[in-house]
Amino acid sequence: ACQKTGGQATGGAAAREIKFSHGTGLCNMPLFYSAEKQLFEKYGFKGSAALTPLASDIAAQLATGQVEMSVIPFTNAIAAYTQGASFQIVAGSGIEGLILVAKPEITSFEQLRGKKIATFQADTLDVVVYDYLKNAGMTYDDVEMVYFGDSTELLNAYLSGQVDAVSHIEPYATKAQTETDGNVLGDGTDIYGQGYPDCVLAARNELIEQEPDVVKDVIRTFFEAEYEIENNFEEAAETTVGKYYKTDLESVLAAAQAQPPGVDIRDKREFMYSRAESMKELNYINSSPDENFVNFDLLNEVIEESPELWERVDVKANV
Amino acid sequence: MVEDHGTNLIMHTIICQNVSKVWGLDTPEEVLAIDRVSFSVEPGEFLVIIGPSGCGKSTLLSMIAGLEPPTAGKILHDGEPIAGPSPQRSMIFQQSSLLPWMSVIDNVAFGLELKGVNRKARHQRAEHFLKEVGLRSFAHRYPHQLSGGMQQRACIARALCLGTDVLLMDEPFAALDVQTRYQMQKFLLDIWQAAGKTVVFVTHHIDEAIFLADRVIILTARPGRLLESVTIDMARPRDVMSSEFERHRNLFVEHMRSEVVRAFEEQELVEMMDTRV
Amino acid sequence: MVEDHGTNLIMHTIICQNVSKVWGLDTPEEVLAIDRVSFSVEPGEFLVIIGPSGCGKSTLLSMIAGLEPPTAGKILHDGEPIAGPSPQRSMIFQQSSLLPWMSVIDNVAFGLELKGVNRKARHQRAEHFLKEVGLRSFAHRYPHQLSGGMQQRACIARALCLGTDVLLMDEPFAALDVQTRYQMQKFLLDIWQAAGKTVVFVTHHIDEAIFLADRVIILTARPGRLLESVTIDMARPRDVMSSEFERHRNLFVEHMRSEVVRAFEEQELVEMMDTRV
Amino acid sequence: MQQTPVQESQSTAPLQSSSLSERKRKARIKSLKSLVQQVLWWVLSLSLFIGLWELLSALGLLNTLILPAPHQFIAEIANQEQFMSLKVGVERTGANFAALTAIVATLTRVLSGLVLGFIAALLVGCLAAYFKIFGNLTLPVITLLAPIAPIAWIPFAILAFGIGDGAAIFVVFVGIFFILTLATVNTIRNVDQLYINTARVLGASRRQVMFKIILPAIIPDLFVILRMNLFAAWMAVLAAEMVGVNTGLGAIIMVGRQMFNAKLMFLGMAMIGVVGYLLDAGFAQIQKRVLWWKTTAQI
Amino acid sequence: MQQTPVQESQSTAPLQSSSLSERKRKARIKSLKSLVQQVLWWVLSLSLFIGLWELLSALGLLNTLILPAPHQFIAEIANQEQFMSLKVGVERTGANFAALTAIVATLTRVLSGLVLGFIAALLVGCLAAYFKIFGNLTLPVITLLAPIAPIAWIPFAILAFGIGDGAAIFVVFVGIFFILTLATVNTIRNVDQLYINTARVLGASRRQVMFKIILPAIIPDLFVILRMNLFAAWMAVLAAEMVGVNTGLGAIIMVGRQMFNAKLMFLGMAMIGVVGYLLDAGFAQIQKRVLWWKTTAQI
Ligand SMILES: Nc1ncnc2c1ncn2[C@@H]1O[C@H](COP(=O)(O)OP(=O)(O)OP(=O)(O)O)[C@@H](O)[C@H]1O
Ligand SMILES: Nc1ncnc2c1ncn2[C@@H]1O[C@H](COP(=O)(O)OP(=O)(O)OP(=O)(O)O)[C@@H](O)[C@H]1O
Ligand SMILES: [Mg+2]
Ligand SMILES: [Mg+2]
Repeated sequence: ACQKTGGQATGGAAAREIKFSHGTGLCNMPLFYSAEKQLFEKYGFKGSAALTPLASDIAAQLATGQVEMSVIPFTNAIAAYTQGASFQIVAGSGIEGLILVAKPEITSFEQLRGKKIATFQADTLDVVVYDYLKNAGMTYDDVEMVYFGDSTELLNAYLSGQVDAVSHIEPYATKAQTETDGNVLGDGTDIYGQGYPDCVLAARNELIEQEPDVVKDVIRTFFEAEYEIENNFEEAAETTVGKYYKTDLESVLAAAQAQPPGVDIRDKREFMYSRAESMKELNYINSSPDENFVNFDLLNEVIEESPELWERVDVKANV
Repeated sequence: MVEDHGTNLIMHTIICQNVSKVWGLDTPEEVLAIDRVSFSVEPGEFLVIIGPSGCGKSTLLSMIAGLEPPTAGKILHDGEPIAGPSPQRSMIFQQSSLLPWMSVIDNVAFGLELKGVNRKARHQRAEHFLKEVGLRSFAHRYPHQLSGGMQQRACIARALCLGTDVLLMDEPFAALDVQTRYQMQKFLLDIWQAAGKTVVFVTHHIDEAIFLADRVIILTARPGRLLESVTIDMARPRDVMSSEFERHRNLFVEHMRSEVVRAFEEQELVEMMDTRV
Repeated sequence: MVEDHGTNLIMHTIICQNVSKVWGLDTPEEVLAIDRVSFSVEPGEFLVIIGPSGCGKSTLLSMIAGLEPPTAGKILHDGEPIAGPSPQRSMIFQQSSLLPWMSVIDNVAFGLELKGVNRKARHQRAEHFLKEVGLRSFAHRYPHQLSGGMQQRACIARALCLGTDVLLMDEPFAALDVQTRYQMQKFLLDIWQAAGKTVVFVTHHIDEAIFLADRVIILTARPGRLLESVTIDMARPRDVMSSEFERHRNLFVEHMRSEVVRAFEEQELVEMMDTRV
Repeated sequence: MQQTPVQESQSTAPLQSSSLSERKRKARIKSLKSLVQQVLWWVLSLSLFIGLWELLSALGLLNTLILPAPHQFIAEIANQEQFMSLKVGVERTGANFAALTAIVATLTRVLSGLVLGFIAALLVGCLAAYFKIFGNLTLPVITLLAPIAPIAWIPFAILAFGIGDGAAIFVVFVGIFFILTLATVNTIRNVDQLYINTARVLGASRRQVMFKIILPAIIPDLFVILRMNLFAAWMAVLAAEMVGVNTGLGAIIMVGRQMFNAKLMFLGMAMIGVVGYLLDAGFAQIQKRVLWWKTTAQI
Repeated sequence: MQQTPVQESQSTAPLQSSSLSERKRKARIKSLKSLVQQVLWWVLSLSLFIGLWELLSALGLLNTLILPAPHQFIAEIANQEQFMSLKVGVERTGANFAALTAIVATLTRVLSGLVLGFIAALLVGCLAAYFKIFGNLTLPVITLLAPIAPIAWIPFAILAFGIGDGAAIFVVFVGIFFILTLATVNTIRNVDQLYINTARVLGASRRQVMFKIILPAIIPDLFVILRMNLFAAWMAVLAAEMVGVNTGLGAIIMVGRQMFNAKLMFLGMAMIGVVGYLLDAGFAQIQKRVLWWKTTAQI
């Protein structure tokens, strides 16, 4: 009898479920799209998304085992990792799209001196501001950083004039720029180069060790999603708007252009490590992440095993 | 028993004419506390009002003080109807009514402060009366640092300091222990004899009444009516052990006992009906 | 005055031998409350302990109850040294000590409940004693719904219900008004005569002592020492107006007066030194 | 304070106390009158307040983006499709709230935390008072932990219990537990010696004194302290809902803020006010019942 | 409770009360002894607690990611370079906090709000009690607004006052003002009639009664109520700092959370505990002084 019920319990379960924690930006698009289009099912499991309001909670949920995988800004991943959370970055999710918008009268970083800049704390959006300021010979002592917890809130703070500049993602950055007739001071590509990563895919160590195939299947799904998104923006936007993006279709369409998906970021490993240095300077972390932080072995395996998936996407690492 | 009023007004300081008081008029808790009481107080007289607990003694006194208007009847002071409190009639309450946040001297001078007398002048006068009541060295203490007896002495000093002619005293020594009470009674008589004040003194202690009074008015159990008015013509200081004192005591005990029994029976009845005490 | 002890132990219920009590030993507030007091109580006796306020009457009684150990000396009950409270000696306090969260009948039966007697049996017994003290119809009321006198009657019923031989009463009627107090005194005598209990009764009212006692022990002002032991051999019920009563009263007044004056002078002195009252 | 002239004919006649039924009738009329008056003042006061607010809005003197007029934020109910629907246990979707769901979620959290905290504190407090060594060992730590505001526990709670009821309940628990444990020990110390002596004289053992005297004697006082801390618990849950636990009443105003929707914010505030008031009133009722044996004067 | 056997020779000798100086010496020794004992228990209790915590961590039974051991989060001070530097008025940069700056920022907000709220409430409350019509018109509205938890005002405050001190102070103000106004009116109603009668008998006018009797009589009680609400104010500011005003003690634990840095979080909690405790102790001291004329028993 025992065996029978036991058998029912495992055998009866239709599919293994993987829970993801994630943010709200467009860099999560591959996950959202996969979940909506049920792309995971092709590989025999189910993906479910657990919306988390704060970027820090994405890491918290991953670190405490409430979820097995996350789509997370790589900076938050660094912060959690250096605290000792046991997970690794296994692939990319979205690239580029960190945009700094300032009021019309502010046209250069130099003019930000003494001004209020709003963004999410410890996010890629935060680090990019720091790197820009550093580039201009300034530090955080020269400006006043104001941190918010939510995209809309962040946008509203800028629109209502509470802050002078905002470091934001699309579609909010565009909205900020057009509504205030403001200036885009930078979009990251000028200091980071093309194709710099934003959100990345992270998995718990146990999962990587015990069920590497599941992780690989997720990466495969992401590649498929990337391909479909790249080839049909509108379809992707229509699928995900409303449920995941609290804005209109137009904005999502515009934003998707600025923030394309990118799963293969094998050449951005060093880039991420050097951002950790900036974070150290900001005292967000005390130690650099070790070698194991980024683990593209599974990504490499996927590309080797299923080259057809890799071949057809636009964004590829040049290794 | 009811005296003849309106004739020689000049002779009387305070006149109560058919005074009645109903508490909580038009509520279910309506209580007739004082029922058509008439008497008068002569200048310089030491009048004691005695009666069983709850008979309306405090009610009567606060009407004389002007704190409460009578429901019916009329109270005159020096020929004028009483329309409110006046510094002419000072009241001393059962509990000490010193203001706890003021030093003793400021308390004693408080009546003058209300009149706008400047600080120096009023402190000078207050000090005089503090000396009078034997509290000079306590002038800059605070009420909670004084014993119960001292507090009541300070209250008396406050009344004297204002230059009041009439002292209304509502069981001022009831909260004191036996020995302190005895000292205070002697003290009060000294003050009264020296200053020539008019005193209306409420108590329910028979011995206290006989020891102090020129005249004692006995009220019935609730509603308070005038039962008897007795003049005590013993020489002072009075000896509690003397047979004259004894005679008076027995008379009062007799009067009070009947009233007490009446009050008690009434109370028992009330208790049976309404068990909230 | 000090009686001869240790001879016929069987005769005496309670024996105090050179009992002393110091409060707050080894603190700056050290107080010698009772100083070498010796006396004994015979079975069925109504003993009253009288003394000026603060002389240590309550202290003495709570030592007999076993609530406090004496600092020196020895207290025996039926020949056994008292090592703690026992249901053999019930105490009735100045304030009502009914437990406010229990109904009157549960309060009266509380001693039995502590013994583990079942609900039905104890309620039956409690009802009997409630009837005895005239509170049968109040059995299911709560203490706050009773008057002060009724509460004290319930306390007495509780002591009786436990089948206690000795009732220790610490000014049980002091908080009551004159009329209720008188009723309660008569009531207590009835109970005592009917049940043949031993009573040790503390008071500072002379009349109360004379009205109740077989024998009165007078304590001095603090520290309490044995001043006098007086047997009252008047027939009961005693007439407060009688000359015999009068004679006793005068004797006690004389004794008390000197003690009161001593206590008062001491207190005055303390007040001058230490103004916290 | 006015002295009516004495009419001789009246004053000598006995001042008849009116009959009981007559008296009751008069009393009823009087209390009815004062009730009506009371109600009128309330209506007047409220209309004045709302009227002024609406007027200032209409005159453009108030920025309705920040301070919407009452009719505006009450109309917001209509925009929140499901707002008034009788859904319980349904989590919000996006910025859509079901009011009832939010209220039930918040109240469940507050009450669970309070009940757990009360029981735990009572237990630990009694043990600490009964077993002196246990008390000596635990009370210093509890004393040190007590002043940490429950709100400060929120981030830890979210880390430890994840986002959801667990974290919110924990925050309330922790906010009430330390304070109430200390209060228990303190209240036990202050139990009227008279009660204890009474029981001892009647032959109670130490255990009997604990269970039959001390426990019933302290419960009402502890309940009063619990009620005093109700407000802190309520605030802690709202804060938790604002900061991480993204359902419940706290989340409504936070979404209002995030959406820059002052109307939703004010709607949420109004709901918080009403529910908070009812919660307190409910506790006051319970307290009255727990304290039935104390007269109101004593409370 | 033990009965020592009576020694005849001793019991008949007068039980001499020892001399005053001797007595004082003994008392000093006794109180010193009990103090040492007290301290020992505290040390023991704390070491036990911390020891247990460290032990469980060392054994790997605690997830130190969530619940870092004490030595770990105290060591976090070293990682926060400027943490212990004596900087006041310097805002934080990135995740760098100067502890003193944070404490000063938070305390300033709490105290400013309290002072403003107290004064305003006293004013409005007295006016409402003195001018009946004014009271009738304002009190119902205040009664309705009072139960809105101060925390619920945070989003509005941030909208209206921007991010910064203004919003935090407003939240404290609003949290204290309504409650204290109602308390003022209520306390005035409960002023001992004896004091008022005393003043009236001594010839005081209505105004004199207000200023010379009622005002001095209510201040201490109001202060007690203020102190009772101190905790709510403290929580409200912390919440505001967590939610939007991103400096101060509340922000520290929030950054700890965002950085997934439980050590910083616990460090912040410890600071909140200590500062909260000192704040309350400070108020208790002031209260004692305000209440000098009430004996401790009355308080
Ligand atoms: N302010 C009041 N409002 C309503 N009823 C009152 C008020 N003051 C007194 N009473 C009632 O009037 C009656 C007489 O009370 P009062 O205090 O005058 O008696 P008393 O003779 O002074 O009693 P005691 O000896 O106890 O002081 C009592 O029944 C009392 O309940
Ligand atoms: N628990 C206690 N701790 C310290 N001192 C006490 C204690 N109980 C009584 N005393 C002191 O012992 C002395 C005697 O007090 P006790 O209460 O026995 O007197 P009493 O005769 O009963 O007085 P009263 O007539 O006022 O009831 C007093 O000085 C009192 O302050
Ligand atoms: Mg009276
Ligand atoms: Mg006593």
